[in-house]
Amino acid sequence: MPNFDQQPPAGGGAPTPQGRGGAPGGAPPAGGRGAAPAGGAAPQGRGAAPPAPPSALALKYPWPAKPVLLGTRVKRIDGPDKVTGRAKYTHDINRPGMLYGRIIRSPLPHARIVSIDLSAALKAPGVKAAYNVKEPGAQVMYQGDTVAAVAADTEERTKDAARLVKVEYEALPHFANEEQAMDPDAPVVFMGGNTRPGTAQDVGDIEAGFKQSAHIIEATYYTHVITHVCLESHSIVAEWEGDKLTAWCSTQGVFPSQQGLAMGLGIPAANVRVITQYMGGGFGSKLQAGAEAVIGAKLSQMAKLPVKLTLDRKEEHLDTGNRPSAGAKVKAGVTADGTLTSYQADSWGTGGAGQGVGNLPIPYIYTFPNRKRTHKDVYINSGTQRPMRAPGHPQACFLTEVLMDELADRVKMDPVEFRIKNAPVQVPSAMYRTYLPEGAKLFGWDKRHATGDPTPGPIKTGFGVSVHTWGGGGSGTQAHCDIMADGTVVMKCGTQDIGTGTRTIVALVTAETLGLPITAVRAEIGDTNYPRSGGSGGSTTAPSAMPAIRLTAAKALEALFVKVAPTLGVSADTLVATNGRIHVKDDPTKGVTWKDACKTLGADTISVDHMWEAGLSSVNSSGAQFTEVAVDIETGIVKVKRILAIQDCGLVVDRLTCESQIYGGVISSMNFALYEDRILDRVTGQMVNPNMEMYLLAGMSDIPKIDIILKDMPERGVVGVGEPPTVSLSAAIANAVRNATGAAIRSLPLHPHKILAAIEQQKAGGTL
Amino acid sequence: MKAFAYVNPANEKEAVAALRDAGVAMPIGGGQDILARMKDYITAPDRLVNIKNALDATITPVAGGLRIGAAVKIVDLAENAQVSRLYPNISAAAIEVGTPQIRNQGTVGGNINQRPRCWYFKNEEFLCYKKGGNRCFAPAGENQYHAIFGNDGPSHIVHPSSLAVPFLAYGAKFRVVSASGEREVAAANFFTLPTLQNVLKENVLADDELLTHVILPAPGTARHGHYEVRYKESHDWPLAFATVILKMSGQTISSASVVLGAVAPIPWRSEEAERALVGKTLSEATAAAAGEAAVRGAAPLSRNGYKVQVTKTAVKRAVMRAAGLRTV
Amino acid sequence: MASKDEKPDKPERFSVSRRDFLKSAGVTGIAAGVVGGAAELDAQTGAAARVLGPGDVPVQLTVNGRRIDLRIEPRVTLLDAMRQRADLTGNKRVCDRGTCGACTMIVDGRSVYSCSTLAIEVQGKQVRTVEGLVSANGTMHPVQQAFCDQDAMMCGFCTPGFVMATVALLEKNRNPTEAQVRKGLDGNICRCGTFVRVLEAAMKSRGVARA
Amino acid sequence: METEENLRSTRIVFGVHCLKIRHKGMYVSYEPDPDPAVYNELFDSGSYWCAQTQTSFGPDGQPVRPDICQGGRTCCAL
Repeated sequence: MPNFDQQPPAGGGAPTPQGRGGAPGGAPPAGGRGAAPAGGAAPQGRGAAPPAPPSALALKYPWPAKPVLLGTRVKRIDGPDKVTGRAKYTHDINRPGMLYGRIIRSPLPHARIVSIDLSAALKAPGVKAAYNVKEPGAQVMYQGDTVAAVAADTEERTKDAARLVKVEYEALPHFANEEQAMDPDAPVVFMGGNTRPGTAQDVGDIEAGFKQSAHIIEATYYTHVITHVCLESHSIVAEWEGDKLTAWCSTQGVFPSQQGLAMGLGIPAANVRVITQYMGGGFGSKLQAGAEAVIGAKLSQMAKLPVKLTLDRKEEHLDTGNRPSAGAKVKAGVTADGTLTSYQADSWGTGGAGQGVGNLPIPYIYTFPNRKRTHKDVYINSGTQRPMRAPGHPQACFLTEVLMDELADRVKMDPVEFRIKNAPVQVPSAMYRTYLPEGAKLFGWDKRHATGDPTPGPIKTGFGVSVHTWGGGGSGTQAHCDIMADGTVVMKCGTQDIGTGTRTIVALVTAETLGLPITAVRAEIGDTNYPRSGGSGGSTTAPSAMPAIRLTAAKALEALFVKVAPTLGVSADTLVATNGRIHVKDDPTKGVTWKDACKTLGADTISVDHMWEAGLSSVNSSGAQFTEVAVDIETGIVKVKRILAIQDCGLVVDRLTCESQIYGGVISSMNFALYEDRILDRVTGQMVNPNMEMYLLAGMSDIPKIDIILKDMPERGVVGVGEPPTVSLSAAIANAVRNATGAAIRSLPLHPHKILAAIEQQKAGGTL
Repeated sequence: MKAFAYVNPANEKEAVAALRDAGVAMPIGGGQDILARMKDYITAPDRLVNIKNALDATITPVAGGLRIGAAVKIVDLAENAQVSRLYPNISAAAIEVGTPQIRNQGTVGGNINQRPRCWYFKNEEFLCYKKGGNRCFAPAGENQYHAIFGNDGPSHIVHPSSLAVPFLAYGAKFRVVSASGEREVAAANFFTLPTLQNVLKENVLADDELLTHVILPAPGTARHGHYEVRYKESHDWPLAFATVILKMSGQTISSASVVLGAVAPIPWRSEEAERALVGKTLSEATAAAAGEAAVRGAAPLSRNGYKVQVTKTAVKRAVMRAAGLRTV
Repeated sequence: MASKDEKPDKPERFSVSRRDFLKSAGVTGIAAGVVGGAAELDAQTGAAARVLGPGDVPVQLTVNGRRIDLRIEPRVTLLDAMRQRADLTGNKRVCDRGTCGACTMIVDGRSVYSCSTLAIEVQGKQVRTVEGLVSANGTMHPVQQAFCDQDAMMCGFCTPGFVMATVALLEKNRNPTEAQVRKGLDGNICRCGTFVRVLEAAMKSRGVARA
Repeated sequence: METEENLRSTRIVFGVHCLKIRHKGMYVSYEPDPDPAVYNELFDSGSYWCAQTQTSFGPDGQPVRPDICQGGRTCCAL
């Protein structure tokens, strides 16, 4: 697990054949990193470690050339448990004597706590524990900041008791938006200042580039804040036995949560067991244990009874993270023949109280030889951001891809052609020069009209396109495989299934490797008692876990071969496992069934451990998304009519669940573009839509036709795909709206008021 | 949700009696609005009186019109053949209410009497006029979904009921009962623009009164058009909508009823639009003129100016639908 | 801190006394003390309906054809009664305000948001939860099978609600059009984005045998 | 070592930053990229939290970020 920079990299790197071509934010293979530190000096700390040589096992067990299960459409093995309600999520765990916990939170965006009075709550019926999370004198920095906590025997009584906690606040100045925080006259609310410069870049000579430019666009682009809205709210069921804690957590990482609980409670990590068998939605906010988990565990410790603490929907919106805003005032140039010249941007963004937007890889993807950039993180009094599905990329993609369409118009080039001309070098992880023309053909891009639908009537249609990249490599995961004398196979790995199908692909790869049907394998995951794995974030789960599973299964199989070989009178290295049998490689008749093979174990069990090795996974993926929209210019309503998503992710493990992730990413991007919006009252700083009624999300009638072209690149090994497909559709939609209406669309979400205003502005003189 | 006592009366008499309580007693119909408010501590009754078993849940023909019980489920209203034959705009509004689950639970009476959807009203932190406070947060705040008509204040909510709008347009009367008797109130007189005196409510219903029936007069021969502009097609509240009923004399519009929804603190009758229609023949130009007329008196807040355009379009398209013209 | 063009609120001591908020809903009288358990209304009202609660009262439900006896407060929702008192945790609580559909159950043949239904109000009605769709011999309902076949789920948290909404839709209309299926499932939200496959599963389930 | 670059960079450097600062990159299993710019870009979501408080504020109530979690605060563990 990579940690501090001075630690040597674990496992070493196995460069993919094309190197790091598709790294976000710049032009591969050399230079052009979007946010490389200024000055070009080699950053200190981590050095490039030589890649560890693959082991003999890894050399012997690459991904099979003719797989039986890999890349096919294998049904989710836990599907029946999910559709019948048998699957037990953290919310569903009910323990004997269990209490319900609740957090008392600040209604104000910034205040000093004058006093907290728990006495009435402690006397309320059923209450077993209550404590101050913050002490009087401390500040609350955002609406929803934690103040106190209480636990009682029923949820209704817990809520009653929570309302009996009397807290007196002294209101302090607050910022509800970036504009207020950036006001030079604003009081200092945050330590270190209300804003802070971020990574800058200065490459080439932008002035020279602008001089070469035939056209220059100067404009401001902006994306808004959205929240994660995990359907299963952040939650814990905590149960102590002496000084040992068992915690069922709705988490994307059982091990990160184990560490978080241990450090948050001040107890040895070895005393904490975290279990996550089923998890109801995680988009980055559940990579940390979170204060809510620590509070639940503390209440349980105090009450000496199990405690379930599940946040309600309002708490979810207020205090379990968000995707930061991002804006950029941009000046960009292009030559008459459509070559990008210079890109200058002053960007900003807020991740809430004391947190910025993080790295914003602009300009995204494309090669501007001259770039100059400043960035300002802005702090406002809202809940703090947590990583959300491809952090920085949806924002950076929008800020860049909308500009690209505007530049293409200036030089009267088709947006697809313009993108191809300025796309980075074609490598397996940056396939834009292939995907763009292929997608254009499939989508019927030739039917696209020039900017502004010339047809009469209020409904204007338009086409849009956008491209994206993401990392998604892996490392480090460990696994354990047992093969028992009765033929049972158990694969254990401490990874977790956040809905992407991890449990299924753990079983699938094990079965593939052992030549068994998937039903013959039991996959056990989601428990810190199993071998170590990372959190499910950064699209790293499959590329981390699948090599570990493959090699652990192979190691177990080799051990079985050793047992079986003497009974067949052959040497172990001649054996293979296919179709439920173990047999001599070139003579399928000379062998035994799996069950008979396992009988040779007698009283023994094969029990092996192994871990991820380089060579079976790689990093970086690319994709392109096309969309057609209809815009009602009399109401400003945008309807997405159809979408085409082209996506690669290296070796496809399970085509069915892989496609589901791509559908999901696309829909999530559509929500970002059209519907979602965390709205803070500009005066009070309090959120006005902390529910699922006014925080809008698409429903079935809003979902267009979506086609997926999934590129299988088995030679690259496994690459994660959870995040990339969620990056670019929002920009493509904005481009399509612009193509339909002829009006400049430079910020999200595409609310009717914005569309109508853009059309008005365009009519009044235009921005093109 | 605060703990409450529960009463399940079997008839109107028991129901109105049960509403008289030393504490705060409130009726619960389908519960889709009140339970959410209670969970958010916007409303905290000491007693809930279930009126689903006490009130009429049938749709009955009377005098060429219909008498609709307040306990009729919205789904049953939406799917009722008599309603769709006589009052197509009511069917059109009903099928767009909420979601299948909400229509299966929600009642006609509950829809008419639901509380504002305003996000300031619905969040406990904002102690606004409607919660007994002394300010409306909308003018200086996030008012993109607030009123563009009837904006004299003190409150700038839009009335949340989808059904109230066509009920008003069709000249409905509401039958109301209390322990002391019963009365009929025309829909046109039922809803109240906010004043400092009445701002805690949206209509004339007293706390111990129950709305029991919607009585619709015979519709006569008319053309009907209803148009909702929604941001999302799935579950969402309209940005604005219009219901139009036109009586024809040959090719000429002899009388018009135009009522707008989601634009004012009450279902908003547009006499301007009606005047623009009467005496005209049906055409897209007439429809557009009605749309323009409808918004002439609009007084939008800082961030809902776009609703003027949206409302104009809703009126135009509702008229076009009534005329049998393609709307888009 | 308000922006320049708007007058900021004066910083003030903000005491979170909830009482203020409660005196606000257009209601008569002031909050009464705890009302006793089941009792007759007094004679002056002339009516006879019993007052139940606010404390625990007996509530008898029929869920998936089985009788469940509970002692709960009137304020307990059907969803919470099932999840917290009957260990029927298949249907989920997500928005808890009648919007997302994860709690969808079928009551007397119609889909309802069980988070927005009081348990005390479904006495005498037939309640079906997602657990009740599986037949006695363990066979899944065809809609459940279709969801598995089409991978109409990811994290699975919305899935029981979608399954119930689909079953209710198809029991009402055996052969809906795609547009009817869409409208019929508009009361449910999936955050992972499985809509495309839920639609496929629902369309594939048309005309299937009913539970 | 407090170079300007360290202050501006989002990288966390042992000996400079508090040992309790956390970010996403620390908790995902990712093959460390030999190029720190790439590595940090991929996982600099800009979201930092304190391992002790499990929030984006330290035990002293101040924000958690590389530029201010480097000693001088009572809660810093270098």
